[in-house]
Amino acid sequence: MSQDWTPDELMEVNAARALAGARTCFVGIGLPSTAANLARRTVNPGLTLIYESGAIGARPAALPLSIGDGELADTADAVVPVPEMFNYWLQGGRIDVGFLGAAQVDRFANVNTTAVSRGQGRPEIRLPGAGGAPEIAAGCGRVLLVLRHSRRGFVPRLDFVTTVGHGTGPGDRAALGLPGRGPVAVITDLGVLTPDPGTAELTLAALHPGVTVDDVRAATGWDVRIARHPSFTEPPTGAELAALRALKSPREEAT
Amino acid sequence: MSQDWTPDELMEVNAARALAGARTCFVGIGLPSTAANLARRTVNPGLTLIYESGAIGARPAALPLSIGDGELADTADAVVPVPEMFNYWLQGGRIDVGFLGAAQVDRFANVNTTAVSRGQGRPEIRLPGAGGAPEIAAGCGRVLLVLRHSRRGFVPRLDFVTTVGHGTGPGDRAALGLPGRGPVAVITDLGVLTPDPGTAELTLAALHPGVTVDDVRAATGWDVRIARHPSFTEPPTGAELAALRALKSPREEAT
Amino acid sequence: MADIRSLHDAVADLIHDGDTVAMEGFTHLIPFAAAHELIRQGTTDLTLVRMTPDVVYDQLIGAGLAARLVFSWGGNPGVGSLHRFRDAVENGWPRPLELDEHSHAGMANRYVAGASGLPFAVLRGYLGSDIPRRTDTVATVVCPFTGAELAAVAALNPDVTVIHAQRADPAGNVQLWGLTGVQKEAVLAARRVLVTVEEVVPALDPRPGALTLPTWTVDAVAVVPGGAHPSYAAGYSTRDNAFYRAWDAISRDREAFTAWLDSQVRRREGATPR
Amino acid sequence: MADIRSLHDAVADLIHDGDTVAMEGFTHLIPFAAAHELIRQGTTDLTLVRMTPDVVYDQLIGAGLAARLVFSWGGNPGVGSLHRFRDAVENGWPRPLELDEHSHAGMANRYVAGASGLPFAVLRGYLGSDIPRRTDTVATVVCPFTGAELAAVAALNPDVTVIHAQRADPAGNVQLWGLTGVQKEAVLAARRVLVTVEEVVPALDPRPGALTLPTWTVDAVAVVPGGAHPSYAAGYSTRDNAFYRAWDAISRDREAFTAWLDSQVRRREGATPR
Repeated sequence: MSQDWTPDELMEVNAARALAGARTCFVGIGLPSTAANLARRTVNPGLTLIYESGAIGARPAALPLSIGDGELADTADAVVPVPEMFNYWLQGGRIDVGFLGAAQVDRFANVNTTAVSRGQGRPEIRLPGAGGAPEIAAGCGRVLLVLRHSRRGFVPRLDFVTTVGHGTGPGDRAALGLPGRGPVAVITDLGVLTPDPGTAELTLAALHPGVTVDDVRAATGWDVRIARHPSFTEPPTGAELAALRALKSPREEAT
Repeated sequence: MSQDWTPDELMEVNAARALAGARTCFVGIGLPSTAANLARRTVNPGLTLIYESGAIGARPAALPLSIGDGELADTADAVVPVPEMFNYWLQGGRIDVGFLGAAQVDRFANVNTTAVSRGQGRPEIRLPGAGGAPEIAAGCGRVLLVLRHSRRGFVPRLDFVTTVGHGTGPGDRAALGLPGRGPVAVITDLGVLTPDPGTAELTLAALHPGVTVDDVRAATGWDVRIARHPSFTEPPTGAELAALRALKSPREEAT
Repeated sequence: MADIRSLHDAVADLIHDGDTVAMEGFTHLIPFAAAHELIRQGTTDLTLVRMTPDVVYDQLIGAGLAARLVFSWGGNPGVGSLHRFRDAVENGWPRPLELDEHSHAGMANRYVAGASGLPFAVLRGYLGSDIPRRTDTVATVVCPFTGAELAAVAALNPDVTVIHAQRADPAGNVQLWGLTGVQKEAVLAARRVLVTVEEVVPALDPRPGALTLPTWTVDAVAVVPGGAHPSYAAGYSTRDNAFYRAWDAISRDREAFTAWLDSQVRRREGATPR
Repeated sequence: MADIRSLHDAVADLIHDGDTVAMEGFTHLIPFAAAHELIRQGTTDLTLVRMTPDVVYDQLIGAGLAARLVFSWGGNPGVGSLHRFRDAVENGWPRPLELDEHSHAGMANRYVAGASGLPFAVLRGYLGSDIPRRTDTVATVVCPFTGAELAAVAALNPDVTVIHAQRADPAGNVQLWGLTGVQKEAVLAARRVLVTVEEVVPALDPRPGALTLPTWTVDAVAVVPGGAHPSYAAGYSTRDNAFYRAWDAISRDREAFTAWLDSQVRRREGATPR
């Protein structure tokens, strides 16, 4: 069988699959938006997409470039002001899944999207900042993270904790008063990591087809834990790939 | 000249006149609503009426019975949720005049609309309660009170302070952190009382035509202060009376 | 997700003895039909929550279903007293009524806190008023930036919120417009939600001033045309001000009230006493 | 009451050196034309406030007008970095940029507090994050009812808020629809308000999803068709995503940026340098 998919497509398809069974998803822009829109076309047609710009139940025909593209409002069940979105809908505890990207994660799935150190005496590399992430990760029932696997992204220590995943281990979320369960999976272009139920440390649970444990070790900035018997994710189906490519094509044409 | 008006009409016409020059008025139901709607037809056609039900800029053709009659929303510039009304519009300090009724006032224009004592061992007489009044009186630039003059209404001591006027005298509003100027006039069917600039105590400033100082004394439950030279209010004009009666007639027909 | 159900079954399943129930609607869209169903089912010992108890709670209080009332203005708007409310408070008839009394601004912010998943809300309110002396749900907080002292009110999270709306779609999404009061907050603050609607339509086309409650915020929708009467549903009916005026005489007298309750609510067709 | 004025005069009268300026619009309705007028007038030493600085503030920062930025997410949505923002923060070019950095929930609630006449707002936010270590506008408060510790954020009250809206009537009442973001709060929190609109129409007929800002909440309205480009105005234009993508190359290089600024903003017709 020839593998006619890219590593990014493996990541996107598996990210979409992680939304099976969810009712509502708070969608970050970029990879999370791709995954959530793919899920609506494959594993979860009834999924309600919620964008922080105020659109509840958006049904975009093409992938939006920004979280405020007009189509999100035009196709939504309801459009609400941004303060209401954060206070009544997110903080009110009505969203099942928060789907976030990340510049850097650590072994406890904490996230940095603020700034990266270049070392003593040199200015930080500036990242965009928090956006909605700290409260999305706090308030949603559970959190999915999606990012490409690299030592730049999977770091032993974050220069800045923008968004708390599992803090320094089990019990930290409860101690901080974070209501949701926090990150339940980190989906990358190499595989899927999940927090160990006992230690909350990210553990390689599944590899994408063709990926090895050594590939994951090489791309992770700490001595990553590996499940005793990591599984392999199912290869993308033809239907998944077709849906993903159709979803992306109008936007690429518009470029 | 035959006086073809009632005491209530004197009160209503003078209450309307007190709104000359105001831009925005937060309107209580009953007498304040009558006065504010009459003002729009006489001294202040551009007056913006704001009802706590959420209607901003309502232009009812007839007097509404309740502050939530459909016509208020249908004719408004904007309709907002009730929490927004109280938080952004009233507490935000955007309303010039708060126009309130009262069951009981004391000499410092504090208001009771909650409960009246029947004496030791007997249950209180229950009044409707606060409604919007405490925050209307706190947050509007200034406050007008309108009520019929009687010893039941003008009492030496309130059984319950629902809404602060001038507390126990000058400086109390500032000490409590109340941003607006508080009551600037109490308009009754006998005349108009205004707080003394030095003591904040209500002082009879003007009598309606045909009313005497003794009438006011007899209807006030404390030894009411009288201005050195109380003026007389101008008799209602024919236009004022016609507008007032037209305003009231459709509602009375509907009864 | 909201099921579209009969009013009887929805009330029976969602509202139980001892519940804290908010039936909201600021003059407009008051869920009278659902209240009458509560009376027929005899659901009792309720804590009733509403900014303006209005005639709807006068009826529930007079019917003896309420143990406690959380409110901010208890009158018959433009008419006068709520006589059943007064009789319960002043004379304990048909049973004593405990009060938790607030201002409108306080009640609105209590719902906001409840909808927001916060334990309290902050406002410039109650300053100098005697209201805080009679309730344990008002306190003060100090601003950590300016040192200013402000009022804090405890969040309201009803067991059940009931509202009336203009319409729903077959999936149970709900749409309402006109004066929408504090309904969104009362719905989002509640553990369970029942909405009566004028009608179910195939699709909720956008309307000026309309707000939509997604079906996943609602437990049951019951189709009850005219279910807000004598309140009203903008676009469907107008406020029956004559009834509000007539209520003064009906409610002033215990016997007249009881006769009205028996003939107009309890013995109405569809009533199924438990 | 809002006067309908030229953009030049409205900006000159309402926005001054050193002001705290919020130009809001969450992707939609971003007031680019007003920002360009600020660049032409050279109004400087500004504290710029915006949840998402976006390309509009990248331009103002690159033009050297900003001393300080209050924000929560500084990227080019779906494209990448804001290079002028990064160059200012990382290299101090063309001048250093002080930051007051928050989360979206925090910024939204800071505007809410400002609009509500409160000194602070309460939220479940910033828990465990390093963000509070770099700002003095986050603190904690304790719930007086439950003892729970919550985040407090200081109110935002800009000297001037600028928004773009679809339309106004001749009296200066403003109407906007679609994603309305945090605009109402930003307007009501500000001391002065400037609104650019696509057009003035004789009357603002009701529209689904529209909100109205009464003329007495606005100081000046300027008619600037297309004034949100490359952002958009629902019903009038669509987002120019190609420009957002092209901005990456324009802004990556100081010279390319300066050339763009000179040719596309500073030397545009109607420019009146002071």
